[in-house]
Amino acid sequence: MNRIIQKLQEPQKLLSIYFTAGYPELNDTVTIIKSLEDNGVDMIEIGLPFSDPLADGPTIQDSSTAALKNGMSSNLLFDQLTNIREIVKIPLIIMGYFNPILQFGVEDFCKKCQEVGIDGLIIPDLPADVYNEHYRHIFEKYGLINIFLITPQTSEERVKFIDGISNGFIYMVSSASVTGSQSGFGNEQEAYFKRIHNMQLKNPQIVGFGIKDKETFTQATQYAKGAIIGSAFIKNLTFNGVNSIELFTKQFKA
Amino acid sequence: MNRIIQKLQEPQKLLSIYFTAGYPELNDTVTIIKSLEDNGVDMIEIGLPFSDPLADGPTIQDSSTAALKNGMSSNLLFDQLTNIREIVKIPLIIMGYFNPILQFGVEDFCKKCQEVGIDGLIIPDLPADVYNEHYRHIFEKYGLINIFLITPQTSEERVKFIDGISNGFIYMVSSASVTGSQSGFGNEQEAYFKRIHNMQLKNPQIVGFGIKDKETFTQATQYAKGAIIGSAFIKNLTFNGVNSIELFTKQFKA
Amino acid sequence: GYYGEFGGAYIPEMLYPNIEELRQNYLKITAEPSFQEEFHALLKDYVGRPTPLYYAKRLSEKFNTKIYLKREDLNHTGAHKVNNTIGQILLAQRLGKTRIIAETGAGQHGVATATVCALMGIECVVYMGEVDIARQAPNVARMKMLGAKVVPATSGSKTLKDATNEAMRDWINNPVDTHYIVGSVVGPHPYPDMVARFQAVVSEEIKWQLREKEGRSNPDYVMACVGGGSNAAGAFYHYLDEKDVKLIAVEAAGKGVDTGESAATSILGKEGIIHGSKTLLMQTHDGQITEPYSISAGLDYPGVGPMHAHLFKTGRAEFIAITDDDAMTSGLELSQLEGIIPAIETSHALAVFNYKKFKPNDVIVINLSGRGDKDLDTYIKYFKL
Amino acid sequence: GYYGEFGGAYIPEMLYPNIEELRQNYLKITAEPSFQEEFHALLKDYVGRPTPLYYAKRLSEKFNTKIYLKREDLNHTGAHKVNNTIGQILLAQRLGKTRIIAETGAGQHGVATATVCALMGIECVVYMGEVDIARQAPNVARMKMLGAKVVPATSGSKTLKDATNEAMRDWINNPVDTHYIVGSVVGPHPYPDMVARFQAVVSEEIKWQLREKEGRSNPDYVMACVGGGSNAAGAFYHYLDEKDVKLIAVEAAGKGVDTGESAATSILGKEGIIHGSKTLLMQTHDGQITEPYSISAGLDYPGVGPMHAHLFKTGRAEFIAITDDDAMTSGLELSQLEGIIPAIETSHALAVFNYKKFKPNDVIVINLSGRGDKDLDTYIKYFKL
Repeated sequence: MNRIIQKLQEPQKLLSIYFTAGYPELNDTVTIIKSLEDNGVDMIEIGLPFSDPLADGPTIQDSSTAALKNGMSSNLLFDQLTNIREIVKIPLIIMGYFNPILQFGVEDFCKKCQEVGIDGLIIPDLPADVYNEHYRHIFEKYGLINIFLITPQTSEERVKFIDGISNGFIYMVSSASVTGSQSGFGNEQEAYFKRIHNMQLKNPQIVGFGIKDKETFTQATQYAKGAIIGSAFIKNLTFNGVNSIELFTKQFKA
Repeated sequence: MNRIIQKLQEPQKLLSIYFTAGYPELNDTVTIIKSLEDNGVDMIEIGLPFSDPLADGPTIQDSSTAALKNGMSSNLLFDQLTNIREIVKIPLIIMGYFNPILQFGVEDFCKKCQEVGIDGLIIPDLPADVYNEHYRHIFEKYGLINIFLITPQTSEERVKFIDGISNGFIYMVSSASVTGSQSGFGNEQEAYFKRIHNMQLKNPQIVGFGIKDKETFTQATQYAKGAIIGSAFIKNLTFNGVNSIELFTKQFKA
Repeated sequence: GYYGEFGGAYIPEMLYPNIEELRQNYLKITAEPSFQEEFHALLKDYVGRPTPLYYAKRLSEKFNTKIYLKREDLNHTGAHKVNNTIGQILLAQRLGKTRIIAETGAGQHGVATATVCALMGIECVVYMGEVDIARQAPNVARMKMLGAKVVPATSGSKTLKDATNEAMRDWINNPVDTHYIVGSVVGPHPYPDMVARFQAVVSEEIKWQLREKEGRSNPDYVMACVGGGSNAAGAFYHYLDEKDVKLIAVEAAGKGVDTGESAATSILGKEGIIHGSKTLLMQTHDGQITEPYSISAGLDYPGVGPMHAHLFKTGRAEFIAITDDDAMTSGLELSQLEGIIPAIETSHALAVFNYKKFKPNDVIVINLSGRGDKDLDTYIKYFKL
Repeated sequence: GYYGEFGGAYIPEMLYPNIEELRQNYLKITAEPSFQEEFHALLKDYVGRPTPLYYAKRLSEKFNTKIYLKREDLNHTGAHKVNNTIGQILLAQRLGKTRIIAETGAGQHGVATATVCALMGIECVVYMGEVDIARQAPNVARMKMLGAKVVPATSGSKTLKDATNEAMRDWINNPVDTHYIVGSVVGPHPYPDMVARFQAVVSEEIKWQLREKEGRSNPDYVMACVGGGSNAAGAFYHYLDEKDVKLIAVEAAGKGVDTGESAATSILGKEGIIHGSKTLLMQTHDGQITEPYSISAGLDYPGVGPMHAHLFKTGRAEFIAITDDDAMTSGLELSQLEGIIPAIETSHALAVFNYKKFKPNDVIVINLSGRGDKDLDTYIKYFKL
């Protein structure tokens, strides 16, 4: 069974962390993944950096730019992850834009993911419809779960469509925004979380965008299965380095 | 009899000098006039400075600008000339643009000229036709001779017209140019001088523009009654001062 | 050659043959069918005429009246000036001229002249005051791109007046092969009449355009800024004898009519001679021509065309003087209400709405004589954008 | 939403509602008679259309063929860009949007957007790379005069690509009240199709104008420069299915196609996704989008519209790459032969005459996409004028 599906069956609210591969240093990838697992994180999104990450705010953009400058590439990432499953057990997801994957070859990319033990993909600019029509069979062939986003503006009809083609969890974007733009959640977000919760979708939801501390994590997971922390984690890496991961993650487990 | 007409009856080729009133110093006017007469000059054009002397080259323009800056004006010039006829006998002509004269009042201006002993006027931008129609009677009332210009481009018909309304001499512009632009006379000028000479006009011609030394003076007066020196004289004043007039005029009398 | 007591040709004899050649030929040549055909073909295919008559909805709402803008800013080179240079270059060709000279202040006429000279492959020399060359660098660059020679006028105040003197001196020195393309309705006859006729296409178009839009060819008001006066001459031309059309000429008050830094020639000027024409001009008691001031390099001319002097004297046109500050504010206002950045010259005409009340049903046509791209530096500095 | 294999809408889910709203409404709204009426009235009275189709006599003589210039430089704001912004602002109004965003490179699209926003009284934010803001100061000033807010894009190379990313991020953050006016035939469907339809007025006019002049509406060639490709899309549009009309798309070779400093996307690009569209784009082996180079700020875009990718792939259009040097020389040549200073973008198209031989009776229409005033600094420095 896919590790993501296994993980989603565990009772606790899931803490998921995003980081950009190749940042702060080119070869931090394995160290960060290991440290996140050691500190009780439930799931990891490994960001494949892209030159033009248009759904991301400045923090993740800057980390992507730095990672590319450091020399990160799809091939190098797979090299770094070659033996990752010998030391890490939690679900690993690659999050990246579609063009680098397209250039790698979608099937080759998926095959590589399976080989190194990646469990799923988040490709923000691969629309659900295009995926469903052209790429779903490839993902399924290699046992990969593709994860789709929904936002407060996503219509009920489309949420249902996305739920229908999803087979892991739904990435619930907390508000209309790029990554890293929010400062806490208000009534609007709560209403949205509740609305989606009440739709009783077949896939659980994990909230992303705007989670930066224990408070927002708790708010986000009141109705959802878990939450993803991205920009806040990258900021912490930037200012406090790889060794601070323990301290950063501890706050969410308290 | 008007002094200009008297002078024109003398046998010699006439040396006429132009200077700008108020230049180099505001009160040089009388000094310069006296000195020119003392040094054998036959006739003097006193330039009434104007802000926009569009028929003049840089030398006379600059002297006009300086003179205005020094404070020269129509009234002041007449003041300076009040007793000029007590010390000077040769013909005196005021050369100026039409606008200052118009502002003074054409009749007032002519009356003043008569009072101080001016014999004639050269107003480059008062066309012969307009003069003939509107102002001739005023000039004649005050015994002033108005002097018109002809150029190499002036048609034979128009030369005759101008000769017809003139009653002193014709100012023969040596070439199509503003003042001070020529460097010696060529075949073209000689042909022109000759052509006009052969027309046997009732008024003698005095050549202006481009006369700067003995050689050009001789060339200019081969067929004409005399010549006017302007820019070359101003330049001499600028570099050598009022005291150099004797030396400057001597070359033409050699 | 006269408008009432104004006009004429007060020129040195050295210019007589040139002016006389023009005077004798301009009506004959411009009436020839081949001239008319070529002139109108170029206005259409090259200049981009007819220029629109645009109903300025938001501006009209703001001042509760009906305002149309005649869009001379959309002409090739960005102002009405080119209507005249097209006409004169065709005339010059037919007179066998092989060299063109022109004066320019802000550079619009210089660019329009350099443009038609490039179009016809004729040598072009533009005189421009040294001061103006420094402050109108983009237009100097345009002229050079177009292959024209830009000669600095270094005499006097080194601005438009002096550039005009220099151009006249050049013409005196080159009487046979050279045509002088005067840029406004100034100078000796036949220039004021000739330039006005070439610019008359503006009001010719307004007539049929307004009929299309309002069902009548006569507006209640035609309004235009006046420096030398060519854009106003064009906008007024076909309305001069239409008594129901009120004409408003807007001059530059500079820092205020009474401050000594102004270009409101009709109010501050007296009759006199400037650049060969009897007209109103700003001068000292003694008849020396004075330097006008306006923030607009296109309006700081000490004289005004003789047609306008006559319109002023007879009361046929109302003359209004607008300060720098009012003009700048109205220029910004038009930019933000209608998306049109006007030349600062035109901005003076727009400012009249702050001082003169119009009725809701009044139809007012403003000649939007040029675009403001050339004035961006001035706008930016003024508003600290 | 596809041109052959190119096009589509590869957008994050956050943009799905906006794009979907557009997709469902753009054909319906733009087909409404009231839309068509207002669109065409503004093109006529405000923009100044039709723009002339000008027979360039001296240029034709030089290259011994028949060259017509479609004068998009005479549009209000100085380029073809405004055709599209007029269309999109009317669409945005009908969709109830109260805020407009746009990206801009050289600033022409930013100015055209700021202009229509001022015209309609709608808030306007323009994203522009920090580097472009510094080198295109006059257009920044124009936008500010027009009341727009210019926001620097400080990520990546700080040029057009990054400004586009920032505009998309803004749209993600403001999905309900904001319309994004994309400036070229790029981006997710329906933008390429929508922008091409608004620009199609260019070839619509060429057809009847050429019939007036040559007795036939189809030229032998239509030629246009291609950055994103909107001016070429407009010029090609009504000729796409006319097999007797050869289409030539001219790209910027920069310092040379093989120098690593080029923007010749069709030659150097590979299939991929940029700004939501599958098309040809310049990228690393690894799929990172690379920075193109051209002396023209309007052509240095790493992608090309999907329509053009399709025209290239199918061979329907011939693609020619022209270097900086050749373009600059041809820009100066047009200035001095025809009195028209072209935008450097257009100069690339003009340079084709030095490489491709045409027959004396060939009729060639070049889309003169914009005026060169914005490029004066570059021309001046290049030619040391």
